[in-house]
Amino acid sequence: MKKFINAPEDVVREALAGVAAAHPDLRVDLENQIIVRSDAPFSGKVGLISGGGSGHEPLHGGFVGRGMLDAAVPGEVFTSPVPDQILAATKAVDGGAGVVHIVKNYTGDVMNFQMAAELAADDGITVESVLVDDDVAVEDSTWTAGRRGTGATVFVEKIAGALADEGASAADVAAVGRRVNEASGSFAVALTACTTPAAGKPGFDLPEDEIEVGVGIHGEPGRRREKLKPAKEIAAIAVESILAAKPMAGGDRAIVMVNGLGGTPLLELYILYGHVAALLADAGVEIVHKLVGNYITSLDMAGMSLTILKADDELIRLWEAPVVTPGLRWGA
Amino acid sequence: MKKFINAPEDVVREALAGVAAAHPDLRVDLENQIIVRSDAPFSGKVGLISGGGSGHEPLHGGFVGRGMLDAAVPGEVFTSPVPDQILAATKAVDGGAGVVHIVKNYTGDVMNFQMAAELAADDGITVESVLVDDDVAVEDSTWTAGRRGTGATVFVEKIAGALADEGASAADVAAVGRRVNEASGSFAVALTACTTPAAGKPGFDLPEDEIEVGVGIHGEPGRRREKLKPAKEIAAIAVESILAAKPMAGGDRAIVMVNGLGGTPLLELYILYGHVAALLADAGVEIVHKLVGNYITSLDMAGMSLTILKADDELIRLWEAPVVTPGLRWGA
Amino acid sequence: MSQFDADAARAWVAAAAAAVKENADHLTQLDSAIGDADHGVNLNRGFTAVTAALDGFEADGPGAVLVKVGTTLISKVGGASGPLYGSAFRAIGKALAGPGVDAPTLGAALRDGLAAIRKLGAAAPGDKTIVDAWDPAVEAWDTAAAGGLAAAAEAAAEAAEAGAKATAELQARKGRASYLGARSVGHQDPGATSTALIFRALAATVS
Amino acid sequence: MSQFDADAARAWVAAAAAAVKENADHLTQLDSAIGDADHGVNLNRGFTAVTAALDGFEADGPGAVLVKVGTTLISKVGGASGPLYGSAFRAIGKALAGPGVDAPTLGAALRDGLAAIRKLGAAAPGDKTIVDAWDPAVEAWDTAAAGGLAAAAEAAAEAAEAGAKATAELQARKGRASYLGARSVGHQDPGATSTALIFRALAATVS
Ligand SMILES: Nc1ncnc2c1ncn2[C@@H]1O[C@H](COP(=O)(O)OP(=O)(O)O)[C@@H](O)[C@H]1O
Ligand SMILES: Nc1ncnc2c1ncn2[C@@H]1O[C@H](COP(=O)(O)OP(=O)(O)O)[C@@H](O)[C@H]1O
Ligand SMILES: [Mg+2]
Ligand SMILES: [Mg+2]
Ligand SMILES: [Mg+2]
Ligand SMILES: [Mg+2]
Repeated sequence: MKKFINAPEDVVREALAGVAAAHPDLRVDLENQIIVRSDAPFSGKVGLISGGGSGHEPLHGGFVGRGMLDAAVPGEVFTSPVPDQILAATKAVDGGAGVVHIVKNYTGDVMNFQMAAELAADDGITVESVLVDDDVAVEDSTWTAGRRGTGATVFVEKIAGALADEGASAADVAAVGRRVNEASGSFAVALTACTTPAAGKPGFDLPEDEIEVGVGIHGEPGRRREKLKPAKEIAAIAVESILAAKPMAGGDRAIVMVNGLGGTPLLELYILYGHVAALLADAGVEIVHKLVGNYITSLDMAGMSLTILKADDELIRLWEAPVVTPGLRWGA
Repeated sequence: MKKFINAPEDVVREALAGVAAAHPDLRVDLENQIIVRSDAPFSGKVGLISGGGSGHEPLHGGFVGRGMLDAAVPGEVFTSPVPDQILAATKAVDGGAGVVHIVKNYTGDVMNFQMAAELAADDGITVESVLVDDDVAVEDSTWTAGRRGTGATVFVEKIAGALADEGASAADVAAVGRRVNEASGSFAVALTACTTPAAGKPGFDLPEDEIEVGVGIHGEPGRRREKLKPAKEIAAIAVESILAAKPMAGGDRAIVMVNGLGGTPLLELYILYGHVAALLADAGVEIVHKLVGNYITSLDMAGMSLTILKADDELIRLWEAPVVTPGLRWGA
Repeated sequence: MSQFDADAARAWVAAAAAAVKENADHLTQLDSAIGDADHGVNLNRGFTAVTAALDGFEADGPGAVLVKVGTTLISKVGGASGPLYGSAFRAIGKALAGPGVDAPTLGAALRDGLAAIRKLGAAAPGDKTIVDAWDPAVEAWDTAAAGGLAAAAEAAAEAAEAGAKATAELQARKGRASYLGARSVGHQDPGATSTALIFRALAATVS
Repeated sequence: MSQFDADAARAWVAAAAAAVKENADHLTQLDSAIGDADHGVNLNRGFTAVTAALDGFEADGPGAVLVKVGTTLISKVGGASGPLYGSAFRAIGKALAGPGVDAPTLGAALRDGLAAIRKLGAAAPGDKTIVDAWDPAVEAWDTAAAGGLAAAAEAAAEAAEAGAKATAELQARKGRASYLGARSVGHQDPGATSTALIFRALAATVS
């Protein structure tokens, strides 16, 4: 394993020290391992936090700032944070209007956030939770832990963050977050497995001519393997899988993200985006906004994920609202 | 080789089609293979263009927009563009105040831009060229093609772009660009070689426990190999190499970029940045601005580059000026 | 040993910590096949913290020790296994009043631990989780409890090991491995495997 | 063949294009060792475009053909080799007046090609570049020119091949390979190798 690290067990702590040095607008609490806006809490504003295992950067720490998250709670690599951290972040951003937790649907994340929410309630803080489960690669949720939370998390954080900025209630911020999740679908394809610092070798073996279709962002293998295909066919698999689960009709508008999983060059993401745009145009769907780049990664995995959000006027307005974070910035 | 491509020879053209679909603010001329601000040319404003081989995205196409480049000229992967393209871009951005070419110091880039400048002169367009040669890993320039142009290109494009926006003359825009280059040093370390679509296999073989120190951004091997080292030591090699070539004193101010070469997670870049910040603090250097992320890449190479610019009031003011491009955005 | 007291609880936890440390790589490899390659690292981080937390910790009985263990696991492990094991140890500890307990009482407490796991994780036997080792272990314990701590713990450890081994045949329906669908079959569950280690550590302690 | 005319020029370029295509992978591999793994791809793209450009192109002599070749290489190849080979072919073409030329005249034109390469790239013999094949080739041509085109071209091709081979011993001082310092020694230069292919194609054409 070759990585720019010192020791596997220090990776998250040391990266947080780097975040602290790089972003004076953020307050990094190294003891509780949380990243908080240095101007939080805001009296009367809903506090918005999210978190999860590390290794998906810029998610979530890179999305802390005006118009998005008030705090991020990074766990160890691919391991959900613990309740203590989440509680510390919840307290740090509570301005009296309650706190909304954005939680990706993984057993560990759900349990740890749930415990933290109960502890926060004991402290008199109202917590609303938004569960993100947009990964349409997970098909039958009765036989699984349910759909995983992936790319839509970026959309939920942006849009809920914008509504929180407008002074909406915790219930309304959570409601718009749930609405974004409901209207979103994601699908990912890996060319290679990622290597966690602790494991020191790739999470799965993938032959030189095979791809992992419907892969998870934690190195979880996908649902099936296929032969390596041209970018055009991979884009079609992703678009079709999402539209099958979250149908869209001609005239619908979409916000789209073609996301790199960490080891894939931007050049390839643009090739994919070109195909996605053409496929959606064929379906009569208008792409009103898009992201092409690394937003929710899986360490060094070569791979891509596509997220499509069926948007309406309100969601588009909130998407366009100013955002000032290390990972996403416009309008200010 | 596993990549999201269709055919190796179509990579650049298809990626440009994706850029065109993704960025309506940019005009992509697929025939000439250039990316131009859709509102260019600006009467009376110096036109600023840069270009080079593809595979370094977001450089250069991701830096086209207000406050930075007026056009980018992408060549084939790792191959400098041809004079025709450069001439077409030069004409497209000429608003009567002349055009400045930002050229990275590689034999091919220098020759092709030179030829284009001569052709432009024949057409009555004044061209000033800024040669970027910041890579301190290349030591004795009498025995080589000279120092390579790498990370400082991002700084030159940003700062010269800001001065061009203020209405400065071509001579002044070029002069500030040269000043930035002169005040900058870069150094890169690779953990793995990159794979060009055409070659289909890694550009060099690097054993599992070795790193390529002083590597180039085109898969050129570095000047030496060393055993894999902790991030802290790698950061120290980079900082010391740069300061040896471009000395800084206590009280000096710097703009710093810790850049990923394409296959390295942001998590690792933050670990490196933490060490760089500590080392520069020890040297009494104040980091006034910084970038941590992928800005000038080498396809899928796992690796990092560090660029340090010794900045003064003017350079800092121009750095802080608004910029609105796909790859760099603030202040507007 | 006829009574399971605070020292026994400490000894159990120390043995479990040692077993987790020794098998950390193995657990992580199992998790690599059907999960995200961190189960050994997670538990090792947790039990290392537990060892530190118990050092100098004053306890009037096994209950206090095990509540402390659970609380520490919850605040140090994360992931799915942290809350599950943490809640289990807290439930076990809470069920143990006084300075020492006998085999049937400890068995009832272990059953409370299972209940906590099932309440939090909603997994049923056969879902290829911790439950598939823990559930047969408490069943076996109860059956053997009349024979005393050593016999009960040995029976429970054997049942947990058999249960863990049998998870290889199962298709996961809970946790990360469930995403694999039928592809999870053929791999032993990491959480069930660590549960077997924990019951084996208990058997070694009270023997 | 006693006169090098437009058809001979076309035949030379066609043979060179075929040789480049056949050896593209080899050239790219050579460039991979000490450069950026694109020399074969670059030249193949260029000569493919040249073939298309010459198709139906009306020329009154070899000069016009070769100027067209040079112009096309400049606008299609990019990198270092595009301007260098492009300028060389343009210079050769410009030096060839009339419908056909003899061996000494073609030799002088090839020397003009070398001058164009050296003017643009500033490489001296021994710098491990195209020059190390082209320079001995024109020397050999001149020495053998009295014997006619076939003899001169054969001598030039052999000299170019020997020159290309000898670059393996050299340390690069120009182009991308120069960054390697002493590590460039032991690898044959891709550009010198493609120059040898081009001279061999000429020899095959006029033989
Ligand atoms: N709902 C659940 N109930 C019981 N055990 C579970 C459940 N979900 C997961 N597990 C157990 O957790 C183990 C994985 O733990 P760990 O790898 O530490 O957490 P994570 O899956 O969050 O990475 C699985 O092998 C399984 O035994
Ligand atoms: N200054 C120069 N003069 C002559 N030949 C050169 C010079 N620089 C490079 N070359 C030749 O160009 C070859 C590389 O060409 P190519 O790979 O197509 O371009 P690039 O180096 O831009 O990728 C080298 O092998 C060398 O022979
Ligand atoms: Mg995990
Ligand atoms: Mg090249
Ligand atoms: Mg796990
Ligand atoms: Mg090359």
